[in-house]
Amino acid sequence: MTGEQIIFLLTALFTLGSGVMVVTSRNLIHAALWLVSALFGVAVTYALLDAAFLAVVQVVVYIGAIAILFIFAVMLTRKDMRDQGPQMNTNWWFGALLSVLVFGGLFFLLQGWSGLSRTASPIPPGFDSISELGNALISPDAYVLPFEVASVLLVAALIGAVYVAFNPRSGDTRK
Amino acid sequence: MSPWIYIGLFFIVGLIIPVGAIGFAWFLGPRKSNPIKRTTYECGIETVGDSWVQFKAQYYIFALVFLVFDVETVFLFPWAVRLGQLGLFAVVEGIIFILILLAGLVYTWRKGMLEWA
Amino acid sequence: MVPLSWYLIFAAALFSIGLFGVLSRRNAVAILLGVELMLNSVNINLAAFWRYGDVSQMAGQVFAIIVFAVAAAEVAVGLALVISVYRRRNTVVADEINMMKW
Amino acid sequence: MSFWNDPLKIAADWLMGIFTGWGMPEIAAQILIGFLGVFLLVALLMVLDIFLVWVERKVVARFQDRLGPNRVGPWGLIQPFADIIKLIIKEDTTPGGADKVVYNIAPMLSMMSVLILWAVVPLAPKIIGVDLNIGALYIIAAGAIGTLAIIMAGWSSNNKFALIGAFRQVAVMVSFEIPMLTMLLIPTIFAGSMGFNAIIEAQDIWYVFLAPLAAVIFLIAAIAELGRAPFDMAEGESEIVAGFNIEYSGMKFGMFYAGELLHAFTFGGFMGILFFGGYRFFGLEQVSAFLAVAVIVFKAFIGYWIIMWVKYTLMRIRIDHMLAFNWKFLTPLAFTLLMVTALMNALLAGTSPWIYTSGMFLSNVALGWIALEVARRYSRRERARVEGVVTTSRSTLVG
Repeated sequence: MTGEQIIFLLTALFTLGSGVMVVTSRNLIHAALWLVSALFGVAVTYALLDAAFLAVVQVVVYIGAIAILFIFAVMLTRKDMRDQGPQMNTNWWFGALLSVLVFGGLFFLLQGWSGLSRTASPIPPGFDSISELGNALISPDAYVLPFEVASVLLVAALIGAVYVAFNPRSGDTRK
Repeated sequence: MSPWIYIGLFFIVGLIIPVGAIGFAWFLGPRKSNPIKRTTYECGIETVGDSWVQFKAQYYIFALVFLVFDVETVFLFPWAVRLGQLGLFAVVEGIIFILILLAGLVYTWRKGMLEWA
Repeated sequence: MVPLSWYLIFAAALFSIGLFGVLSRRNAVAILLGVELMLNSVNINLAAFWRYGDVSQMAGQVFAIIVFAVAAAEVAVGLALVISVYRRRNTVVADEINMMKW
Repeated sequence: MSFWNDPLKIAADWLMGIFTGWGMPEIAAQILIGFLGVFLLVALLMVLDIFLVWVERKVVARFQDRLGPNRVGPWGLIQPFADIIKLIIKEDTTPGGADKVVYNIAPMLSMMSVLILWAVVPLAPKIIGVDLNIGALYIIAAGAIGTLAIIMAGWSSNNKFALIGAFRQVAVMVSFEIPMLTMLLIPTIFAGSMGFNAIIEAQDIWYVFLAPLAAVIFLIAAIAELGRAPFDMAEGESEIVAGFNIEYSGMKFGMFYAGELLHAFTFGGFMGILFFGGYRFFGLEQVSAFLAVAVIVFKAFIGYWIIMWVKYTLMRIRIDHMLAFNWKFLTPLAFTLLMVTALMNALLAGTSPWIYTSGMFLSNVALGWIALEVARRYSRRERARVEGVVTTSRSTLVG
């Protein structure tokens, strides 16, 4: 077993353990903090995959913005923050069963695929994935349309979120 | 060797040093706790009610606007790296991208969401 | 060298955990936390296929970045909906949010 | 290659010889050497941090026409060590009802978020932890961990002041992160790379001459990111006392405090790297790596001094003004500057360096002037409107 494999296994265990804590923590702030550690584990996974840009963006976007937004949202809906009642709904066992089935099904499907034991070829020297990414994002015969559409999507989300959460009819104190 | 190993080492050492300092202080410092010491500090006044108070929704709005801008600005980094080689077309694309983004800001502004009160 | 299967199985496990969270949590914010886990597992797959395929084809990374944008939009709108419902109905429990039912 | 040009490699080779001589496998020896190097750098940073406490106290004293620490040791130099002894032997109290685990992790994360920044700081042409091609984003990523530490500290303390302070601080930090990210894009455009070494190597002309406005916006955003005056919303003696770290005592408080000082110094260094040529100073860096390190530390100190100067000169700003300033002025200005820079970069490509530099400089100055003029017009109109409202309301009262 090589060092990289050991690091991968540790990261995977850490991430999956944090993931389990996310879905089982009673306290929602704890769940959000466990989500942060799970996402950090995913960032390490990207680093293992030599996707430097993705790893850093994962930390910037998920930990720096999305997790903060989650914590703010929990604070704003604070009534349930220390909810002592059950955090699972009545048919949680069905959800658990379905998750296990999904995992089993994916595992079974993967077993039958020939490309599974493929190993990565080393990154060619002089290959700069960020320049390549820049090229791909702005050259017209590649992904310039998704790039612009992502901008539209995010602005639409901003407008929608601002409107939904705080439109004047919702009894907000603002005029 | 992968540069990420050094980053990992920085994370590990960056944790070891504060843990060591705090642990050392914990080891040397006195530990005589009593209920008065463990009260919440509010300038000597007794705490009233729960400390997890309801917050102004405005904090959430700013976090929301930040989230959108953060993701979009991060998208611009690969664009900026290649800008020197790609000429005017890429610049125009980036400007369109930024203008769409600024339209969202203007909307939020006009709706009065950026006001504090 | 880590074989591709490890990444895929890891991502599948993370996806299942997220799915469990989405299906079983009562709190709407917690459901969104589960959705985040699922989106991340998808991203791991995309990055892994980029790395184990032809590295000069950037499709995997580009799609992963688009997924980041989608995740951000989903969180923004989803949490806004939760907050809006909380203000009107004073609850964040998904079972009790049933205005559309009848 | 002599010792004076690349001391790290010489030292690493020497250690490598020793370790492999002991029968250690090569990869383990490499990791051990990396660990030792990182540990040495971080230990030096902590010593520097202790020294920064003294610098800060001396400088603020001079700004306020006092002497500052002058009793313990010559010029009070031993004072910070006395402070540390005090911090160490203080009792470490935890408020009742605090979330103990989160409460204890927060100060460590806060310190770590500052220390990991140094992984990408190039101290000399060859002395850099990691020359990643994503250095600029790495700063923001580390800052994200710092933001998280603050919110953890505020939430876990079970204290209203702490939570309010944390919320304010986080709102300010995340808001000003946008202009900061945008200004990181401008050196990236010039250098065609996000790696700090590449950015420094490309600075034959300091970027402050190409983009003076960008440097100013970056400085403002950095000060806000640091949470120092005039943007120190987290603290307020008359309202929320110490803000998010109010319940912390002893060494845990010390971690927040030391982290803040080192953070300020580090951002002084980033100012130097991004806009003032980093370790380059008229070819001095070619003479010896040690001179290069001296140059960058000197530039970092200048940046740190400017940050202190701002802190002790200006008064605090209210949080609504601060956020309005960011979202209504700084962010649009930063994005406009980014668009103008990208456009000018494309239009002036291929011209001589002199035309390129003066074109960039002039466009920056013009944009800055226009922005100030717009802000001035707007505030005049606003003042007239407010005064008008006052007059009309008075007249209605009279009427």
